[in-house]
Amino acid sequence: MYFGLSEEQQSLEDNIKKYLEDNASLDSIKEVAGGDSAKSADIHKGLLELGISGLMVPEEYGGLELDMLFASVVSGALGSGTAPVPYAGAYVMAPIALTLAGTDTQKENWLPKIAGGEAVVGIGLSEYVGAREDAAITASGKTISGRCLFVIDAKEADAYILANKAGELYLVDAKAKGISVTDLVTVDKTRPSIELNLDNVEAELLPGSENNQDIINKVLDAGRLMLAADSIGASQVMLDKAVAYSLERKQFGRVIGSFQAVKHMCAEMAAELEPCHSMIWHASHCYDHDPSQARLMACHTKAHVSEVGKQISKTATEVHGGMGFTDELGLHYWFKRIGLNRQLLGSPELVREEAARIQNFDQSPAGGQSKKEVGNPLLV
Amino acid sequence: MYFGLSEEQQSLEDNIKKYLEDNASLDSIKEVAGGDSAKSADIHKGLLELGISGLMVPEEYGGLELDMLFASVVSGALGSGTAPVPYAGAYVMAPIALTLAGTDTQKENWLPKIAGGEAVVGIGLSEYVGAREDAAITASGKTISGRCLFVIDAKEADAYILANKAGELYLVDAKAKGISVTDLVTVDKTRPSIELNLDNVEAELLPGSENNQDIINKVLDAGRLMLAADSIGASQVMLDKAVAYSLERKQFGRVIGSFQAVKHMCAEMAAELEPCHSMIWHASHCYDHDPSQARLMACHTKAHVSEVGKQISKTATEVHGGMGFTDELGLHYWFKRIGLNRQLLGSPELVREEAARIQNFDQSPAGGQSKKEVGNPLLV
Amino acid sequence: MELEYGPEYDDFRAEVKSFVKENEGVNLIGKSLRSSDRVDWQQKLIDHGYFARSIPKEYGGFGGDMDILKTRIIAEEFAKSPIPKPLGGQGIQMLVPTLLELGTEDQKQAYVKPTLRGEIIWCQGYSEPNSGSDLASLQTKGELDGDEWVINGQKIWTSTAKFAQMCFCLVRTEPDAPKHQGISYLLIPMDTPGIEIRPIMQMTGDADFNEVFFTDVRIPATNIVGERGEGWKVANATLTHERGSLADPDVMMNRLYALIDLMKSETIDGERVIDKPAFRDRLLRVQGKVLAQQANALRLLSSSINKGQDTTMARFITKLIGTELRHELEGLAIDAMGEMGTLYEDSPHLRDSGSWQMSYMYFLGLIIGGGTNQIQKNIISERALGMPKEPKIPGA
Amino acid sequence: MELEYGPEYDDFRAEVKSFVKENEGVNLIGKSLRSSDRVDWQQKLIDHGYFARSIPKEYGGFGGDMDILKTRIIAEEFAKSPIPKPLGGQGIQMLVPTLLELGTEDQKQAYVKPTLRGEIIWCQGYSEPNSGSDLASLQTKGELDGDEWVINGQKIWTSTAKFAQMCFCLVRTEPDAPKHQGISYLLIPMDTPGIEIRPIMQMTGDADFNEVFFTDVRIPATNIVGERGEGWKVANATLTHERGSLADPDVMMNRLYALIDLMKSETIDGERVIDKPAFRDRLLRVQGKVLAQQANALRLLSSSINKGQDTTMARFITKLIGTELRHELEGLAIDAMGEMGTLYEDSPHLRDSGSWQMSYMYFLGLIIGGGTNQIQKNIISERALGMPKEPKIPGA
Repeated sequence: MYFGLSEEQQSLEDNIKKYLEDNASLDSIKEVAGGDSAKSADIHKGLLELGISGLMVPEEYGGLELDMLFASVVSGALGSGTAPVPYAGAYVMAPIALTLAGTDTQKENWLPKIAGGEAVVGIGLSEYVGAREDAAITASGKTISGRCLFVIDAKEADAYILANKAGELYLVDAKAKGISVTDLVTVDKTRPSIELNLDNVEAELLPGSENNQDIINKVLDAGRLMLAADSIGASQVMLDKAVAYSLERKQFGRVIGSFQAVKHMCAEMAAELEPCHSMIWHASHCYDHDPSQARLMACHTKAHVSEVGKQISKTATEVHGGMGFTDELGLHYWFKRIGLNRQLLGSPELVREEAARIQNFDQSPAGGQSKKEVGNPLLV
Repeated sequence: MYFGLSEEQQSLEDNIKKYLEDNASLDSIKEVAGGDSAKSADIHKGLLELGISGLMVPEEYGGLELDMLFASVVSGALGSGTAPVPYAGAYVMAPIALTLAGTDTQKENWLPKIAGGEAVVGIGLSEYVGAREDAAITASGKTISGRCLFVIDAKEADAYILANKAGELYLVDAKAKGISVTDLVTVDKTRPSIELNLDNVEAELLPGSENNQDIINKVLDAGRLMLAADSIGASQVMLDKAVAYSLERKQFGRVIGSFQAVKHMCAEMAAELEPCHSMIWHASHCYDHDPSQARLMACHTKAHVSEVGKQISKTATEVHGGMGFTDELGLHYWFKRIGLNRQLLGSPELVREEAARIQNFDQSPAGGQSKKEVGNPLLV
Repeated sequence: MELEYGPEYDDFRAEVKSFVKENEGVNLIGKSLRSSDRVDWQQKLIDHGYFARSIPKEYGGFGGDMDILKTRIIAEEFAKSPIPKPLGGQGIQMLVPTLLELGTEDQKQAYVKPTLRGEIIWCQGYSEPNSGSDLASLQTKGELDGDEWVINGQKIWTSTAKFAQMCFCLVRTEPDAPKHQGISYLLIPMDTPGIEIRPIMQMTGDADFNEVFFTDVRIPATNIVGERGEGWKVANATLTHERGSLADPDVMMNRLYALIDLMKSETIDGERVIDKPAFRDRLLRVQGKVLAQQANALRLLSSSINKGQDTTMARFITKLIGTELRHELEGLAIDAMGEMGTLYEDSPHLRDSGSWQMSYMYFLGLIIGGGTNQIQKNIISERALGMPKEPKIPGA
Repeated sequence: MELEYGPEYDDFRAEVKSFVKENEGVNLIGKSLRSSDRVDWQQKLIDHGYFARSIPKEYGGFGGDMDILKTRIIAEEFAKSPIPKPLGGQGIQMLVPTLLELGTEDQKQAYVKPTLRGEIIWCQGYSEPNSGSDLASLQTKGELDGDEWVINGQKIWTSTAKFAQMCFCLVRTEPDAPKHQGISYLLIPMDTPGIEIRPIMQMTGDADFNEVFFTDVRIPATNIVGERGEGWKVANATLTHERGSLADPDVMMNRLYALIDLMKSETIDGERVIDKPAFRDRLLRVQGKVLAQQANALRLLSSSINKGQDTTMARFITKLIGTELRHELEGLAIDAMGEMGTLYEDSPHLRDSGSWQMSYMYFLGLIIGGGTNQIQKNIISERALGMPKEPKIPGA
């Protein structure tokens, strides 16, 4: 029995963090946020060399065919460094969707390119998760029409995989006729969001997803795990920065980290955050190895981490005092990244409701799925 | 414009607090909790002399006909002293029910006795608020049958006023045939709870309540205000005791109240509690003088105070360390009183849902009842 | 308990209402600060007693009695209309009361009237990079050289520095005195050579604050309020003012109404967010807190009219509770919008001009600014609950 | 990541299962403590290696290797059955490991085996009325008089004092030494003249703890573990043990299942509480926290098997998070029951034997006990985050 990261996973995490420290400094992130797309392309290129695009692609299509824990580890490292690159959609959800539901041709067309870092495939599940503004797509023959909001990793993508309300997945070439792309400006300047409007655009169904919500749910679970991992990575950095700042900053003749109020703020953050690391590992493990728990764990991890992340991004900013509010220190890049992750693929209330449905709370009678405690509840 | 207690209200509060300090010491409360009913009868008698039974009774029936703020002030003082006496039901809700919905005969029979401290009338609204265990009463001709849980102030009462699901109120003589009384043992030993089982018991409808939920709602609002006031009084005492204890108790060579952690725990309690005093005053004022806000304020005050009280009863106990957990210090009498108040006449989630219905959130469109902000939201 | 203001005030309200109605065409958008249109408008408000009401005529005020209810009526009626509001800002809220209490006759003559008329805009030079919570440790130095102060050092969080003509500033003039007794309160013209202003870009994307650098800045020796070394006392009168003003319950209530509207119009799969009970319960929790705050504010209002009401605690908690609650409220709005709640700046589909995200961040700033909420808790525990101050640490 | 225990453990589990099945008729309810039936059962568990597994045979243990997974399997399988569980308590969890590490050969011979067999029950004499969070300030005095310690003073929060034969006790024996260096760890027979026990009635209505008064209590000089003045170090090894044991995630998970069941069976106006979304959302929030705790516990389990996993933080937070979460969970159950949730003791309509109210209060006690959660936050910040200790105050 071993619960934790393998050496390979640990070293992949370390490599990506090291790469980002060296190549995606705060100054670089500020440049990207200011619109320097060459800078983000550079960072993206370096990360591709570290292999981030091939993790989820089967070996027969040139990928590494690793398990979800690898993907989470990478996402956490990217979150730590507020990496301005596509990942959750393009390199995790999209290859999973293609692998699980695509035809051989679809796989051959796209998976090797994804693994090789030659194609970015954006993914749009918002309508399935919970449609805002009545955004919806409808299929008619070989085309689809409608609107998709918050398509993930879709800026400058080569293709999109888009879901309708029933959870069926359509593959659309980004150069197809009838597509218009609108930038959505969010608080998070490290990952662009876009909206697609589609007018009779040629589209291929991923046939495995037809009348089968298991596929989209698997894609969704993976995406939620990635967002959660990203927030955990970002939250850990915010906590670390808060502690470090509190040990430097002096007021009243002492470092502020010697004040019990500040110490307890940091201790509370740590106490909330530490189990999240184990939780994402466990949830990622269940994704591959425990189907009975996989969906429940993915939902709960996304929701729980979102709540913890919200609290930490607030508290860590407070520990920094006025400096936490400035662009100079740049703490807000992590704050906003955690803020966007919270809302993508379902805000906590929605995801918890899904966790309730997964457990059939609405149907099963008392005692149905749970075991009664034996003995004295005070025996701890 | 004057927002606050009048001199009369302030002096009534002071008198009751003084009386309880002198006559309902912690030792007395322990005796009552241990079953000494003579002790509680003594305390009750003294409070009757201070006039607690006649506040809500119209002058023509021998009462003082005061407004709700007086009643809240008294309830707060009783909560401060964990007074082991009937009040919210017997001396506030019951006379209001009789006054608003009773016949002249019913009023003549009961109101003078209530005002004179000669009769205690218990009140049972649980089914109307939210039936547990399917407890319900049904009327048939001149009798009612069924079960009422948590009838307030009903232990040793002379009569009961009981509501059915429709909110109709029935007056039942406690000596009537077919009634069986069962003690419910709760955590709060200062106020007994009972269950009534009724088998074709002779009952009089309070006719004003027939097909008219305004009456029961008015009674319910009053009851909720009393419970909230009681919890505010008890919470204030818990906070005061925590501060006092922290200034006495030494650890690490200093009073624990000099540690920032303890200071901030107390400051947080104070910051949550202080507005509750104003809130209960405002809600009580609205009860009499602003019908458009009365129900909303009563619901919100009950729910909000319940949440604040829960937090304070926990935190104040923590400040007391191990001693907070003992019977010797007796802090738990306040803790448990706040705990019972929280659940009576609707736990917070239920009462908030009622506040939502009062505001027609389920029907009205956006902009319907609310005013849009003018100008910059950051102008503070 | 009497929540009506009474007939005198009903008349006054009617008068204000009619003024507002008569002037609803006035529009100063686009007019530059200190322009004659703005100054004229400001003077008109003073003439009617709708601004600077209790400030003596000789210093440019209306010369009426202090009347909080009238002040409140004016604020309420002006808030209902798009007409230009009376000027605010640190000069009016902090400097003017300070000068009236502690300034020399010359200072009052020189500064109060033009400040009220909007001809002089002030900024505040208190915080320094190394003196935030521990403001009294400030190090910007002032040395008397003949009949001039020579000022060197750096201030931070100076909000209107870019527009201001003057700065009221705390400067260490007695380096050998204990830290609270070595500070003087100086008035510095912002066009004095040696002043450099650098805006601070902040998390909201705006730059509402600045750093201000002083290098051999020379000002007349007479530009001091109070005595040398008494600046801490002088400043403290006005700090009290600032803390009270950070959490207006009317604004909070309006914001709550806007949130309710938002939750009625925002939908998920066509269902209104307000119809989702988990969201609705969060809304109702917030509403309960807002109502509690509103009642607390009524009590404070009452105590400023009626003598003898003890509102020490009620006053000390407003900044802590008000900023936390507002941050919570704005955060709920973002959750209610979900992904759409992350939109910002000039994005398509942006709700309410992005004010929810903006305020969510800005109020985190206010939780920190104006005495962090940790400092507020110290103050509440020490000054309102009577708990001991942090013990002195040797060498600190 | 490998969550399976492997085939060796599958075999072991099968063996334990069959033992449990064979013995499911054993029932010790009503048998007195230290009765031969209980001692025999305890010995049987030791003989099978289901208890005292890694304690050497010479001291009465099973003499096997330390194997956390087997320990866990035993606990899991025993938990599923009503058969009597292995003994717990402070003697077994704290005193035995201490003696094995730091006791003399005579002490090990005298105490370990009978303690494991349940023939000696211990109580812990650490806290004093004036020494709670600041345990090292304890004042119970021990003076050497010839070949005896003479003990005077008072202990508090001594949980099993009424049944115990022995007390392991911290006593100040070197009054002139610095406070951490003046303490010795003594073993006191509870039948020594001069010991008085007074139960402490607590908020739950039970009296799980006692005060113990020592008046000229004389014990042999050899009843000391470690050297004079080293008692603080001796005790600290076992304090670490205690903190880890306060929050078993399996118990938490079972309690969550019980809460889910409760919310499915409890109704309001005939509607199940779990079908009310505001309650359900609270349940799901708690479930998320429990799952996070469970994962944290898996990590700790793993680190006790696999060398080199750094779990400093994961370990330090368990008491803080575990007790707060459990208190929250129990409180939600009470709200779910509403008025019925206030029922207690032997009331009609009582749910689950009143365990929700009982645990709600008891876990508030645990938030306070075993190092208050404020002390836990100090520890987390200082030992896991590397933040400074509270500065020394002069005279303190």
